[in-house]
Amino acid sequence: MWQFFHKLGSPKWFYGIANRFMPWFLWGGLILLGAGLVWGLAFAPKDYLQGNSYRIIFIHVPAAFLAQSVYLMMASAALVTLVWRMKLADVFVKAIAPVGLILTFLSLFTGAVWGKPTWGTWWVWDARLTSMLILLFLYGGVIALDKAINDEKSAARAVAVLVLVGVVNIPIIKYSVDWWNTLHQPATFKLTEKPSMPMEMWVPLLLSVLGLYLLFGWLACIRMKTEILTRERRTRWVRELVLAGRK
Amino acid sequence: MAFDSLSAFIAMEGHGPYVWTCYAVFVIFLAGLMIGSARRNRAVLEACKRGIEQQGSTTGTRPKAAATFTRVDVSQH
Amino acid sequence: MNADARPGLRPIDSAVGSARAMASVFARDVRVAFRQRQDLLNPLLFFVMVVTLFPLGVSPEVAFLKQSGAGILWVAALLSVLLSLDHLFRHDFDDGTLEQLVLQPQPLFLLVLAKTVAHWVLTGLPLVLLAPVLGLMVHLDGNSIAILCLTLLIGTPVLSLIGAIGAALTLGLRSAGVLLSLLIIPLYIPVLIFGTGTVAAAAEGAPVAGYVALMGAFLVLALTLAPFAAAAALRISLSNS
Amino acid sequence: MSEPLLQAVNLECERAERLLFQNLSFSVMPGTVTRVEGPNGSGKTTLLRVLAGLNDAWSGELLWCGEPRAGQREAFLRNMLYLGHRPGIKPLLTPLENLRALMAGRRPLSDGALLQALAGTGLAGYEHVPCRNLSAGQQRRVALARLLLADEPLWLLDEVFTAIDAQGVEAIESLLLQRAAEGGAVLVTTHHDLQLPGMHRIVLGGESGHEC
Repeated sequence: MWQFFHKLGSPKWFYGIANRFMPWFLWGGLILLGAGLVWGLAFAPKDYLQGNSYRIIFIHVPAAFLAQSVYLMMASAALVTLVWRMKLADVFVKAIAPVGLILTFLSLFTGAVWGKPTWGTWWVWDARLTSMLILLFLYGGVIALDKAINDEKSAARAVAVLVLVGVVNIPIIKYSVDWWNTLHQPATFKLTEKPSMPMEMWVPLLLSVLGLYLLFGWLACIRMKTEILTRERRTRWVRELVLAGRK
Repeated sequence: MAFDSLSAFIAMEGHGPYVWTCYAVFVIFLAGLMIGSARRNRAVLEACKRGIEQQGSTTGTRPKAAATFTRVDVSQH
Repeated sequence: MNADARPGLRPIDSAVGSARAMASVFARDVRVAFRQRQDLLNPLLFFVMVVTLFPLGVSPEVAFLKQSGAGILWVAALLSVLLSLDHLFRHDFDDGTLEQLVLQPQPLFLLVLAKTVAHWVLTGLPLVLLAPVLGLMVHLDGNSIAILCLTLLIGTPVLSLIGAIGAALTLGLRSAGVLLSLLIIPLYIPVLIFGTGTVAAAAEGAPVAGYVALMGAFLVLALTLAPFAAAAALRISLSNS
Repeated sequence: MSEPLLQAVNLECERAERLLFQNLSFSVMPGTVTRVEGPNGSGKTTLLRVLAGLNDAWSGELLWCGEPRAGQREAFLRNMLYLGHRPGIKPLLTPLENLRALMAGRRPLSDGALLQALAGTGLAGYEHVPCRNLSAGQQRRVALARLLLADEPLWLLDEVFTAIDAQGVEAIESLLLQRAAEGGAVLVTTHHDLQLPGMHRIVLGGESGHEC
């Protein structure tokens, strides 16, 4: 098993694997996400309480769900970077941090717009949205630190430490924001308290979550390939690859 | 189909604008991110190719440019 | 070379016009800033974070936020400008570019004005553009947000200009960051008071023309006097470095 | 005998309670190369910064073309080129952009001239590489490229040979001689033992500065 683990660490090996999986990720993701959204938008029944505005859930929940799991993925990669010093793990963190930031922003934006028809104001200091906002700051901090350090190796370890510190804080932030929320606001309708959803509501939701995950897989692969190419451009295998004219 | 006509589908009983702006922003950002990443990947590939071809042509290190430190006659520029 | 030197070159009297020199200083600062785009985003992220602290720290109730939203945004904008002032002169001081700037024949205060305007365009202006979004987050209504952005648009250049004096004075000193804040925050207080006061007056429907005119006066005063003080401060800092 | 470009009368400068030089008088004639000599810490750099106008903690008189310098700031600065210890270039910009920014305040030049100057200092092929990726010697050469373009009669060059290889030093020496032949005045400080024919000297660090 150990030999496999280290083989995983070699960028060249990963480059080959990524090339094989990317078409599946791309097309699988597009099909699933497309199906989920179309079903959710056009065919799913109207919500008895919120009317049609609830259809935003089919992009809000996948984005929010993925944004948090991307941070957790970054945290595990950060652990690998610090403990086993594996370059590929840092390539992963550096490649998907901006994706996580954009997903968090999307979930915030859709959550805010969804709040308008529901509560009449664009922004509500609701527990979930506030924790998402703090997650956005965490992503912003990771990217700012990564861009600020020129030397690759020290940047890798510094970012890894910051991500780990961030991930330890996520539950703490979540708990304190929830407590702060109950302190100030009577239990209003919690945005993502999934009311018991009938089957034709959560199936499209499941499809779009899966679709978005696959698209994320594709994004991670292509961004990691770019990062590997910039780091390894002087190695022999990159030279052969480029001269052979392969993607 | 949960709506009886296309226009009802667009309007979504008044919630249309909110729903459609959300979906529009979502698609724009996601597509932008995917196309941007793909384009940057191709750009880096091109840069690698250029770098290798350039390195290939000037065999060995770059010829040491002789620093003549002669003054530039600005009038003819 | 014979003993007595050859006839000297005729001293040159034609120098590049101040406007062209100012334009080149402005263009260079903007170009350098865009080579490191992340530094442009950091003050904005700081601005959003500081605004988020108040609802968390005090209370998210709409009543409180509506009443103190303008003040929150103004304090946050002020702190963001203060944060970004540090590298107005420091990078140029470290790599020797500042010496060459001081030795340019054009009047130094005009070149310092160009640098400060570049700094404002790169930090102050984005804050003004981001303010409406944050205005929504603190439940300000449309009219207050418009007035708030107007006061920020007039106020942030004043913050940059006064801040330039502080940045020039604390150049090359040990704890420049803290010292800069201690020097400059008292000078920011009038701008803050009138900035938030204008929005409060607008909220009660009172005419704001007087307040805005006064802030315009601050801006003109800062535009005329601050570059002189900053230029003098630069000379002092350079001469004892 | 033509008129001295820059004349110092009884210059005195104190730095951190230490008297660097006292009643130092000299005059810089056009068409001469003058070397400021003295052990470390004898105030060579400070003297150059005083002459350039960067340091105003001095007493005595400084005359530019016979007139007190204080009254002719713009004329003096337009006719003086100062290269200090720090190269004065932005690491994020490329040599071409740096040179264009440095010359923008003094004389409008076409990119062709700038590129030729950069090539002249041995930066051919590096014109568009951000200076951050260049070596210290190459960054220094970007600053030295100004010497190939400068039309200022008075040059104040502080440690002009640092980080320059032997072949470069030789080329710069001939450049300084050529500049003096054209009638320009060059004031240099360097640790490299500069021996140019007919070179004037200002020796610091003795009991009092004198010109020999």
